[in-house]
Amino acid sequence: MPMPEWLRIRRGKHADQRDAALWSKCPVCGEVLYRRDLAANLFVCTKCGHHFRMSAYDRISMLIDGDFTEIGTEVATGDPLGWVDKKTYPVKIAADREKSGINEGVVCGVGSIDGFDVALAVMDFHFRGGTMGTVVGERITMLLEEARKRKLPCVIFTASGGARMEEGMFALMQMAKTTAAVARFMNDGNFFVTVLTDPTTGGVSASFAFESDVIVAEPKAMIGFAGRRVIEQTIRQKLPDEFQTAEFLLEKGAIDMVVTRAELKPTLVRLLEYAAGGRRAS
Amino acid sequence: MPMPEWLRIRRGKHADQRDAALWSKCPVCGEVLYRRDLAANLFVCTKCGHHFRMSAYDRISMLIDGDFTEIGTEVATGDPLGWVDKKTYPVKIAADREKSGINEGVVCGVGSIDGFDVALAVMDFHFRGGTMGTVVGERITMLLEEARKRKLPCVIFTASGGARMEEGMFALMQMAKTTAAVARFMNDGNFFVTVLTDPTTGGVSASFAFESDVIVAEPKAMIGFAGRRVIEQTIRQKLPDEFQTAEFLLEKGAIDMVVTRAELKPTLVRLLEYAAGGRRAS
Amino acid sequence: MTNPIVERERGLVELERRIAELRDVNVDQPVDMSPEIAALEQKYEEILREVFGNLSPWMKVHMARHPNRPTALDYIDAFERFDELHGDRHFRDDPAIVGGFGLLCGRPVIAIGEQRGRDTKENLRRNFGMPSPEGYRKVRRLAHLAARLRVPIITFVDTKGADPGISSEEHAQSEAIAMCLYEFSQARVPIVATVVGEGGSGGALALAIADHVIMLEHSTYSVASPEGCAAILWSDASKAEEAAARLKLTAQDLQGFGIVDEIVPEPLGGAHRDREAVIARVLGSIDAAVSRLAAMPPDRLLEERYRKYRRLGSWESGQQESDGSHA
Amino acid sequence: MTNPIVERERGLVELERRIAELRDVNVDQPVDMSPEIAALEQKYEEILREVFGNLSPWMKVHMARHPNRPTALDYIDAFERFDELHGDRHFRDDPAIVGGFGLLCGRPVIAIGEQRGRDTKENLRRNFGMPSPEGYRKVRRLAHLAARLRVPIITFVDTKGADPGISSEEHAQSEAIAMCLYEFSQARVPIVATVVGEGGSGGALALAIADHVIMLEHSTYSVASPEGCAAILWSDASKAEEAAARLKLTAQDLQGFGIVDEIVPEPLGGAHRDREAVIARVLGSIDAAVSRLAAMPPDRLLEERYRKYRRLGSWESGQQESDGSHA
Ligand SMILES: [Zn+2]
Ligand SMILES: [Zn+2]
Repeated sequence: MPMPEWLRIRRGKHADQRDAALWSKCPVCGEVLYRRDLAANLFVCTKCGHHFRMSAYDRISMLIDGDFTEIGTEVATGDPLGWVDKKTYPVKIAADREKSGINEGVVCGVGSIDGFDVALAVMDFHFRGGTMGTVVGERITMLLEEARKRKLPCVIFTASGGARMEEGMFALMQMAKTTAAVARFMNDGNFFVTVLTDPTTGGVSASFAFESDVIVAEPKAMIGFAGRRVIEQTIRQKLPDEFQTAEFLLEKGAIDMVVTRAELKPTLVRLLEYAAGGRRAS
Repeated sequence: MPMPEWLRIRRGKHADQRDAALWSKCPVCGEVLYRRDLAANLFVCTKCGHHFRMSAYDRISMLIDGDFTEIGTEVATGDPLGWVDKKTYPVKIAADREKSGINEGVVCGVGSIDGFDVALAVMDFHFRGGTMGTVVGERITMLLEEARKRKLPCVIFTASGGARMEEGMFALMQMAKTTAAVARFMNDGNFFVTVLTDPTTGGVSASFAFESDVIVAEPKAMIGFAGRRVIEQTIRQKLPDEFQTAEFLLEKGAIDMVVTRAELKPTLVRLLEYAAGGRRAS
Repeated sequence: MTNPIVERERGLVELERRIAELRDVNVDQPVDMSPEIAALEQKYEEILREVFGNLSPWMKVHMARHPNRPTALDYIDAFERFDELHGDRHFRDDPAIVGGFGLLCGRPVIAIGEQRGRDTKENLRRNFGMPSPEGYRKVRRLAHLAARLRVPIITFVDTKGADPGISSEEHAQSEAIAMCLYEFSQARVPIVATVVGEGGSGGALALAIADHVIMLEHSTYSVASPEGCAAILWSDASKAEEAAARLKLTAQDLQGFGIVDEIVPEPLGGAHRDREAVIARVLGSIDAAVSRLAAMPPDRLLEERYRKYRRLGSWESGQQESDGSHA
Repeated sequence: MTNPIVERERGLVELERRIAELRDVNVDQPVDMSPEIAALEQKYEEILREVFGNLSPWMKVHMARHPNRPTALDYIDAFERFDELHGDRHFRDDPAIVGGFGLLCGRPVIAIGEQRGRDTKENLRRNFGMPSPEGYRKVRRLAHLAARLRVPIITFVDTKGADPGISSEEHAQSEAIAMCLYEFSQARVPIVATVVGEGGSGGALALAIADHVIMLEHSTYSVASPEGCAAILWSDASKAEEAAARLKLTAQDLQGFGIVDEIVPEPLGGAHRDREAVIARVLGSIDAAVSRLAAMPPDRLLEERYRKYRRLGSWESGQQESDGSHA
């Protein structure tokens, strides 16, 4: 997957750093995979089909045709509670930025997927476990407002461990804020698709992830409100492996479809085509 | 319960006939009850509390303050399929009229309940098992249209064995017709209450009975879509006694409240008061 | 219970086999047997007409239930494209209901169908096409989605009726069906329903409140199954054949009543004898209806839908009103 | 786990008993012991202030969880009238949610609350006030009913959080909570939410998107329980006290943030020490808020509700925006 120029610029030095890691080990089958092969295979294990977690920019470049106009880059992480534990919250954030190569838990913007203009948000588990703080909530809200203004369909990729503790109630309030934006967006008759990737839990799961017209999930993605450990502690027994997987939720009627990463882009394009009345925007 | 003049006129000779039956036996505890005592106790067994099935006009006189203006009396039973088995359908209808003292399976009209103007429909199981044919569908639709025009709340008492076979698909279509009228009525912000009495099944259960704002049921009323015998034949086992009772449905979350007949009128009055903004109409 | 249509087909198989053999043999023979073959074929056609030409209501019930009859998915899979959506978002995905986005003649639609199994294993999985409350809630959800996105709703009706099991009653089957009726009566988009097999009771109507209702020539649509009707009225399910005749459940009867708008013809012997042609014809009829309905302003569409059902069964003093004077 | 507030109260019981005894004895005595009694009473007041006068966040967590603290139904039963409505119409009636029509200061409302048990038996029945998806679906249904009938929505928040059990996950707890948020964010009627005890996470927020949010002086409201937060961040639930302090979960903190609009004071020692006064005060505050909100046109009500949540947590370059420049 060649990296487009805009992406290379946006990632800066981190792009090089990340590419420097030459191989990855599959956490499911143990296969050692060359990173270049893995990327070429959309970060799906060539041996067992395990879907690796992807960075937001890798997702975006996998989907978006050409240019991608980011929204909300000016919104930066605050420290509303003045949080300190072993480190201050700003120090943690700085470390995560360095490590993950992105500046917050979601990347939002407008671009086109196979000719269909779309508002796209992609959460990134590598940044503080994809937790939703005010930046995530604010950027997604800005994206939904922009999509509403321009009558664009909106696609959100979720990946989240839940609300971000260090922002306390401000984090929880992002569930309310994003939902209010979703409701306005949908009330105007716009199309909303969410793609739940591993893992999608807590406050993200219990807000915009499950408010969309069509809920797609990646194979074996862990999806739920309560975390697996919390449930196991509560009921004092082990849960079966398939509990809270995408496939489990499909059977339980909670999601619309489980789609492999290879099929994901064509599926999204078809969904966008249905909602666009069968016509490409351009 | 003294019979109001309008009611005495409406029932004509049947009123006298029915009152001639001096006693009734409770089907639950076997107690023999004087009909006058039973009527005075709202047709509830004084020994075990069993709620007897009530005739439509007894219901109406139990609820309505003074006058009751019937709607749809001009709508009479047709014979769209030209049905004949042992008897013709018109002959069956005539026999049921004679026997039940009413001219079809529902009585509809406008009156007031403790000062609240209301559109009221009461089905009567004594007329062909409360089955819904075109007259039932037509009268209920007319009532809902009148209620919509006058912005009155609507209360419907259901009692039905389902759709009336002898009117074939015309009977089934009454589910569609009444539902369309319910939807228009409710879309205007009007208040709709149904009271499910024993039994409420089939096409009535699967249309207006379960489309209301508040679903009240009488104790032990049998409520369901499929009949008990049909289910037992399908699963080849006996069902527990409480299956499909009002209390069972309350636990299963299907209905809002189970209310004894003694509490029924005060409960309806309170519900009407909430919906009327706390004020009586007059 | 054996299907008498299938029985009759078995009787024809031997004749079909002989004709085929003769054709094969004829190629290698010095003597031309074409006249004999033609005679046999003519005979075969006569028998077909004799056996299938004038089906009684009871035979139509069995034709509608024929195991090889095209099912909802056979039609849906013939769309240019179909992406199935699953689940009621609350409890379960009911395999007796299939639904999702489709592209029909270039137009995006929401397609929903009641799906029987095409073999025993699939029938078990799909509960013989009898939907549970979860299935009807999926229907409602998809109809609501269609209305939100202003996309027409295309349904395929094919069920003996709603599932009559314990958990269906526990999960409020009545409410699930009622809320489908409610949603369909309000959806501000064109709705075209096609009864492709058996249309049984409220479980069928839940998908069939529509601006245009199509029936296949030999499909049936009735207030109750003939067996159920006979059991209810005469406590004798064996009188189902009589009930089938009395219920006026054929496409022809229902078109006469104004309950059904269009009948799509089937080949002699039933839709399964020329599946592709029948499917193409049905999709063509649906497309024509949708095209006409899509041109109507939503307010008028809804008003006409209301009037259509408002009219059905308006009698005064035993006389049918043809124009719904109470409307 | 013992509740330290209850522990402290136990320590006071002996003193209370002695004062009461002295008062009884005093009546029959020739020597007046009033000065001694007055001194003891003053001492008692001092101790009360000492013990309860300046509660730490962690103590407030325990005050919010106090077994005698008034629950949702204690407030709702103080309405002029209440008629409970039950069920999600699909699957179950969840006793952890109570809701129905009420009459408050002569005004019809829909009241909805998260209901803990007031003893062990009731706690088991009500799942300790932790709602299941069916409970949240009942909330959504009632909120929708209120919006249809143009009746204000009054909620009482009091939960450790949504039920974290197997069947809750199987029945799509996430969807159930999300759709409550969705419904509340759109309902075109005034919404007043009061956090009367513990407001835990998304399970609390599901009832708390409101035009006016009230908290009792010692109630708490947080993104996660202190125990949960400590487990998540430090894999050590015993650091809950530290988490309680860091999370800024007190009514006072949240009013400062603009997340909470009003604080209703409690008597020294907590709401359960003068239940009637606290309940009356809360209902008075709710009524005042509803009266104000009911006078607003629905469009403006919705716009202000949107702006209120739109503003929360809008930072640019680490700076809080006070007026939501992105709105
Ligand atoms: Zn692998
Ligand atoms: Zn009795």
